[in-house]
Amino acid sequence: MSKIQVGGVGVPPVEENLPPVVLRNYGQWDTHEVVRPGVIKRIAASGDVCYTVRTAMPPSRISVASMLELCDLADAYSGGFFRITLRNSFEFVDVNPAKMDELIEKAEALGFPVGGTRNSLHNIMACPGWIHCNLPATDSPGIAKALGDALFDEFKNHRLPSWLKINIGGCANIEEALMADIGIIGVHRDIPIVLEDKIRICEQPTVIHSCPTGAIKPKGKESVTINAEKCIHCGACTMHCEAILTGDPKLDGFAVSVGGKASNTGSGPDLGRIVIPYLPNNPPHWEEAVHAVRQIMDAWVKDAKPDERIKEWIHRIGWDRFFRRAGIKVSIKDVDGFWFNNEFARSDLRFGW
Amino acid sequence: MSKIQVGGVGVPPVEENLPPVVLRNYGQWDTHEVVRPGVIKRIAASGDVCYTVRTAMPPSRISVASMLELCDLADAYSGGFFRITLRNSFEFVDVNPAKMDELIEKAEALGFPVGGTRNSLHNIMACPGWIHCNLPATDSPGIAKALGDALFDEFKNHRLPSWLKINIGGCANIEEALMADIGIIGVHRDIPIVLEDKIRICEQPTVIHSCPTGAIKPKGKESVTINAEKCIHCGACTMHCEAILTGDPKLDGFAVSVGGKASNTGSGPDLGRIVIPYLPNNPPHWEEAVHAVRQIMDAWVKDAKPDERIKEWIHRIGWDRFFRRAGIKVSIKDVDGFWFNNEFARSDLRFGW
Amino acid sequence: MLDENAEVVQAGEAEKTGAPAETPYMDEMCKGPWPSHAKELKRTRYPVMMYEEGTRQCYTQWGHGGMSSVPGLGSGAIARKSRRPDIISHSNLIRVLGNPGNFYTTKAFRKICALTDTYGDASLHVLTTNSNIEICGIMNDQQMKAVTAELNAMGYDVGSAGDAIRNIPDCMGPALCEYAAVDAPRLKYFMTKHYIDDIQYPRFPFKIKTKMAGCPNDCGKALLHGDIGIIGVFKDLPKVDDEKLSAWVEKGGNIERVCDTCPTDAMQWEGTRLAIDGERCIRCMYCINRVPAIKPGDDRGVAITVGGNMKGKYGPKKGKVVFPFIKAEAPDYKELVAAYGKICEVYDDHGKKKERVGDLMQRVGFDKFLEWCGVEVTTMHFSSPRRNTFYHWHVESEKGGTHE
Amino acid sequence: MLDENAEVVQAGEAEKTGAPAETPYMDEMCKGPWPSHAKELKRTRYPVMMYEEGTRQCYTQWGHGGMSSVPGLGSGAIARKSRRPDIISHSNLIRVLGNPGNFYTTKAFRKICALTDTYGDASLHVLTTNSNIEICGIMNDQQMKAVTAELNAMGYDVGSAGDAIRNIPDCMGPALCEYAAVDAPRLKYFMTKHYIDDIQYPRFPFKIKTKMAGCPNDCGKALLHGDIGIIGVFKDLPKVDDEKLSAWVEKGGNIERVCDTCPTDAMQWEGTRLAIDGERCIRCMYCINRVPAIKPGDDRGVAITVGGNMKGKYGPKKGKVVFPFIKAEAPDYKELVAAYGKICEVYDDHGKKKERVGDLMQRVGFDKFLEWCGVEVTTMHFSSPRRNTFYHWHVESEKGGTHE
Ligand code: SRM
Ligand code: SRM
Ligand code: SRM
Ligand code: SRM
Ligand code: SF4
Ligand code: SF4
Ligand code: SF4
Ligand code: SF4
Ligand code: SF4
Ligand code: SF4
Ligand code: SF4
Ligand code: SF4
Repeated sequence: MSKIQVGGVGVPPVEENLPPVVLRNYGQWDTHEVVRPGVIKRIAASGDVCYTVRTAMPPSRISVASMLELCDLADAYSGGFFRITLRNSFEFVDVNPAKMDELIEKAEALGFPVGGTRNSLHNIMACPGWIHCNLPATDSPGIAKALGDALFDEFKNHRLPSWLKINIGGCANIEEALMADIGIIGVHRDIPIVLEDKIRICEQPTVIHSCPTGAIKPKGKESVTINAEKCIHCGACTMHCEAILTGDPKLDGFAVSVGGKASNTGSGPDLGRIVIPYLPNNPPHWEEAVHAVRQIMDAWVKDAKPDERIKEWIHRIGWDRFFRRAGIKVSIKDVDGFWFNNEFARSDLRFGW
Repeated sequence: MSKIQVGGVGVPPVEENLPPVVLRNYGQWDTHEVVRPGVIKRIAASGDVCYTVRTAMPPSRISVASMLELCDLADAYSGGFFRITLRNSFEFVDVNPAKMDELIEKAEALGFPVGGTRNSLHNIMACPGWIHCNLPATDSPGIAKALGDALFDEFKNHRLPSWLKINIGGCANIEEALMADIGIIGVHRDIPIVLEDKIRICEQPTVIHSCPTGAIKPKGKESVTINAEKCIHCGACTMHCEAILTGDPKLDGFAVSVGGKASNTGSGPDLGRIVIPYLPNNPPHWEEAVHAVRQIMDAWVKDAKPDERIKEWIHRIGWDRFFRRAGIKVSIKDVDGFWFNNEFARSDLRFGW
Repeated sequence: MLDENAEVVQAGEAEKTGAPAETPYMDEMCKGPWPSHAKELKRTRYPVMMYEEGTRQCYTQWGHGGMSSVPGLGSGAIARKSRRPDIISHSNLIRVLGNPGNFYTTKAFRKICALTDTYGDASLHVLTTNSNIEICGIMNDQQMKAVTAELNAMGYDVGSAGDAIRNIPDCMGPALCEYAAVDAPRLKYFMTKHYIDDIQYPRFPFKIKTKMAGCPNDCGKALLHGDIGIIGVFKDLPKVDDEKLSAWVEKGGNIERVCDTCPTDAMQWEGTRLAIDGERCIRCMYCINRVPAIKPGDDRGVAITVGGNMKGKYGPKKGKVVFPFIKAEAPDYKELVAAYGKICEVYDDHGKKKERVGDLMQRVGFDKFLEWCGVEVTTMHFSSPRRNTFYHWHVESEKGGTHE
Repeated sequence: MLDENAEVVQAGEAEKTGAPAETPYMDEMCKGPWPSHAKELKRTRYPVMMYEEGTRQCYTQWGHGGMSSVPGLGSGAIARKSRRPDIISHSNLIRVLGNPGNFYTTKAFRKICALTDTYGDASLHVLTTNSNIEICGIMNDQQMKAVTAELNAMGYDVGSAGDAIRNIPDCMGPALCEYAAVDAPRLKYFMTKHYIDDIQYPRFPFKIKTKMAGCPNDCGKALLHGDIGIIGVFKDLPKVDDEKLSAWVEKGGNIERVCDTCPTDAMQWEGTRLAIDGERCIRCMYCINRVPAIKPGDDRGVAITVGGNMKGKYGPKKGKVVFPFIKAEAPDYKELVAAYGKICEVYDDHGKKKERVGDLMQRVGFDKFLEWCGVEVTTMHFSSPRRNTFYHWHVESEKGGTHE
């Protein structure tokens, strides 16, 4: 076995993984066209053309067996070249258009649906959740699967007003969700549990310091107590101390956010806002999650102008009407009560009764 | 001498101070018209009419002698009725239009110019400053007088794009300034001085607690020291302890803000923003203050759409262009570094190069 | 409490004692067309060398001050020491609560002038930013009491200093203004009577400034700088008189421009009829301000905002909507008093010493504050829902659960 | 460090020992058209009862975890304990730094698959949110080292865990995209090589996530959730090819709608010519995205944002512009490295343990942070100038002055 290199290898050069047409026209692409859902045709200044074909991917985990099947397809249809997009879609790069239908058919037969471009549901992002993490309040992969099934037609068609991106995080750590048009974020509602017999193994001052609200107080020299009044269920302590576990799972669940957007177009980038503070976990079909997403999506589809993302739609109609149209009940849990609450309270009387 | 009443008297009934036409048409006013700068004609549903005549007032203090002269005029021209507006203008209420010119002539002869309505400079608000307060970093009345003289024609004419309201505060306490189109706020730049021989008279813990940045630390049991690195020159300690004085007056001066607005129209209410962090005190003519206000006003007059207040103008053109057009230099002192700095940093790439 | 035998050195007197009483700075400020405070001061017994020296040194000559508690008197006295005993030892003032709508008669005001001349230095502060009149240059407690007694006799009162409910300024409201959605002057009268003890006897963690305005134009700037703001609002749509509107358009009224400028694009001029889209209009007052044929709607009440202040612990903050719509109905203003009282109570119970109510909200969280006020939250309470998932959940069993 | 002799109880194995290995929840999740993680897991040696039980109990069965320091190995190992020793004792994974632009060849990927099958449980995480590939189910340090050595041999590397500079994801950039204002994939290659030690050896107060995107469309969401975001920008105006544009309009392109939707109203279609008002345009990309005849300008560079993170101490925060425009020029990217290095240094010097850089900024003030970075402030640094007058003035004589 060869030795571990010190100093580090880094990553392979860019050129190593590009098909010839891409290398030849690097930086010279002129226009693109989404010829059908999942298939993008790119035209270079030279006249060269490059087709990519995008498929959805299973949330969080894929087997070596499936990856090898995808590799087989890539060898047959895209010269052995592919990429993984920033939303974890799989993309065959430089597909021969004559063999396009064949590729799509074969990919879908393997369980990899083609779609997720432009005004469709894009691939759903989800963290490992109950598959591999100790912190989740909900199961991101399970919800992703349930939503993907329920909204499958939207992935395969370009019939939404604009694109719809859904991200899911098992707890408040990742909140990738807040960057999506619709997001789902795991929410703990119990205070964490202190394992009295194990607490000695962690550094007490570090644990106490980790809490953003000062809810953790020392209990003697070796343990700690958690003040339920002060705890905001952020999970920082469970991350920093092995002897503190997330609390009662019966109180776990998830929140739903809307309106994240990264691009500088329109009203610019912003993080989403939480509009449903809590829904219960309900595997394996996650009816509540599916219902909530549909509720929001349907209101948007009905109401949006062409090309209008959820953020821009809400920006135009205002939150008063968003809640009414999406049929979501408002509660005190919509009110920010933490550090930045000054930004979110209403400081005008421009009411949309 | 009669006894002080316990339980309190409150204020006189509304009706006691209203001219008959106002009492008769209370709540029945239908429209109004600003017939000339300073003169508002109000028409009631009944057809009744009520003219008011508005004059500027000296900043902060007026002599009994002058007030009695104004009372004489009110007796002669408005049946003994007047009001003081929320910007401290003097208003004759229910003036006979036939005698309007005469009243205006006499008021102006006494030194009370008539104007300050609609698209003009309104009466200038100023706190007592060096006349009566121990905290000022600048002299609000002096600056108000200098600005009033310099912009006098704007008070007497309706030729600005919209109204122009200027408020002045001697220190950060009042910041009435932040609610005005253009504001001037006294700024201390030295750390406060601790009078070692007197410090015992105040409650040490209260003084320490008063500091928002924890800059004050105990020095023994009876005195305190101030950390220059931490002090933000807010003056809270000088307010709460008699033995702490504002620092070196040679470092005092004022900041200039723009864009305050209270009304819910247009883009809604907001506090102003500080665009010139410091200018030196320079009585009695305050050239720097006059220059700064002119700079901003001229850019606005040149650029604004009809009816567009300074806030709305900046809202439309953005801060990049505001600074360019007003010819104001940007510096690190424009960047918020205190509690709410998260609200003011730029979180997009929508640059107006 | 206050030095009763203070010596006053006037510019004039200094002259008598041989020292030159020149006031070159003030003389300069007496010139020019704008009303001059320097000229005014010179018409009084105010110790002008205090201001002249302040201006010359660019440094106030006045010393520590603030609310002074004169036994038997409410909170209306402000004491002020001097740093220049060679000019004057001190100079106090008294705050006279402003009249409803700030309407005055010369008859009453002449009386106030006379009191100022008798007991003060013949200078007045008309008006403070909180709509009080200040009678300045009073030198001792007895004079303060005398002024107060005489004011009381004429139906006026003093107050509005210290950690009390301060004077409650209002706009002229329906007395003169066609836009008023609430009768601000009558409300001011009621509130002052109702809360007079809290106005005169400071008992709160810090001051409470209550500001009022008759409509969302907010001439009182109540939302921006009221610890508590009370502002007239209407819930239904602006009322359009189409006939009057057509006449106005006929006479050259530019209705298209108004439609264009409506911030929510809610208006559509259909030639003879103006349609306002109820799903868009945010009752911002803009069209009402521009077009005489459009008036505030009929479903009227007040919004109550909390937490505006300019310095506090964290710097300038706007007020936040706590009660978006409640009725304000004479004679007892029951709903309003309940809401207002609740806010004061919450502040009293939870505020720390010298903590403004807006800072309390910032410290404990806006949600907590709303909860304490017993408010049912609506979209009217936020500019946007929250961004973080952190929340003080309090579910019954939230005590550290058990696991399978 | 890790338990090298762990026992693995598989669904299959449980069956062998007599216990029923039914997975009704996972079976349900194997149905339906969307790709199924349950189906995938079942094709591997992942201990499926861990997930099945998690789903049944609505509670993870996994225990504490996080970066594991394997002697001699960089920061790429994540250890994970189990709460169910009856199923499995633990299960670790290794993070493989993602390729520039996330382009792969089947040749290399087949190798990665083989490694996963040999040393792991035959399950992969493709791709993490930070664009790494995770090789999952590795049971001991030796296997970790073996995987790493083989990856190195093929030119790949591991890293991106712990308090290090994490993997630096990028978009496809000019490799496939017509909008790229910076060559993101080549920059990724350069940055990874240049900072490899900091990627592999954690030495910062907390993690540093650097995210890149080729243009202000920000497919990398770099501004929102990058501790440091590096985003291609252009300073001059969008370039319009009027001829091509006319042709596009001819073919039905709706240029009026694009002009209408421009957020600053900067565009005017004059029949044969498109005028863009340089005083209005904010380079938002909208028109470029919609009209093939409009391209990013030629004066290109990158903006660097700092402080985006999703939890931290204060909750979700967007990044803030620290360097609005700097050149990013091969081969040494001098300006960029200087700026990036400065940010890391400031963070390293001032950040507290487990404090993200965005929280540091919030704690010390954005102005202070800019000062430390040696940045000259422009309007590009704020969404609005500050509202409060409080400022840490440091004037020469600021030491407690003297008075006349
Ligand atoms: C492949 C990918 C980049 C990569 O290196 O992996 C990519 C590719 C393209 N993006 Fe993107 N974007 C990709 C993730 C993103 C993301 C990140 C995300 O979704 O998590 C964003 C920011 C998301 C956001 O704002 O919420 C993003 C914001 C954009 C925008 C701005 C859209 C807007 O709201 O204004 C454009 C421009 C447009 O489409 O008008 C754009 C445009 C494009 C174009 C048209 C660029 C081009 O010339 O090829 C590409 C095809 C878009 C499509 O899917 O129809 N791309 N793009 C990513 C595909 C993800 C996927 O699998 O679906
Ligand atoms: C795999 C991944 C989720 C995914 O499905 O993509 C992930 C997985 C974990 N994250 Fe993460 N994070 C991942 C992206 C993120 C992101 C999104 C991103 O990077 O764009 C965030 C939010 C952005 C941010 O950084 O703010 C994120 C914020 C966190 C945090 C919160 C840190 C904080 O500010 O307090 C933690 C907790 C910690 O580090 O203390 C965390 C911790 C963890 C741990 C290590 C929890 C643990 O120690 O048990 C998770 C390991 C799960 C496992 O064993 O499989 N993860 N984590 C991502 C790996 C990225 C990578 O390749 O390096
Ligand atoms: C008399 C006074 C109320 C009082 O009880 O004292 C008053 C009276 C009127 N205000 Fe006001 N406002 C008065 C202070 C204010 C203030 C407070 C201030 O200036 O400090 C504001 C909030 C300021 C702000 O937003 O910065 C104010 C915001 C308005 C508005 C909203 C303007 C806007 O920007 O949209 C209107 C409506 C309009 O004019 O279009 C308005 C309209 C009016 C009308 C037209 C109402 C009416 O029907 O009579 C009155 C005549 C305006 C004029 O001056 O031309 N009034 N008005 C105050 C006169 C102050 C003065 O001496 O100049
Ligand atoms: C007279 C007046 C200025 C004016 O020209 O109008 C004034 C004068 C003083 N203010 Fe004020 N404030 C006055 C309105 C304001 C306002 C504006 C307003 O009410 O609309 C503010 C800002 C709004 C707010 O409350 O936030 C204001 C915020 C302060 C503060 C800051 C309080 C804080 O939040 O920390 C102080 C300091 C304190 O009270 O500790 C202060 C303290 C003072 C003192 C008492 C300073 C002192 O103790 O030496 C000043 C007395 C000066 C004097 O002797 O003549 N004054 N003060 C106003 C009297 C109002 C009244 O009738 O009650
Ligand atoms: S988001 Fe939470 S549950 Fe999901 S992987 Fe990260 S730490 Fe685990
Ligand atoms: S979950 Fe968060 S708020 Fe609660 S005790 Fe732990 S660290 Fe503190
Ligand atoms: S603003 Fe400052 S200087 Fe002016 S009166 Fe108030 S405390 Fe005094
Ligand atoms: S001026 Fe303000 S910041 Fe400075 S020491 Fe006094 S209270 Fe603290
Ligand atoms: S606040 Fe409204 S009601 Fe009161 S004076 Fe102003 S416009 Fe009239
Ligand atoms: S009140 Fe304001 S939002 Fe409503 S129609 Fe009139 S201008 Fe438009
Ligand atoms: S960020 Fe810009 S350059 Fe990169 S893929 Fe997206 S659109 Fe293209
Ligand atoms: S880049 Fe954006 S702001 Fe500039 S012209 Fe195009 S659409 Fe308008």
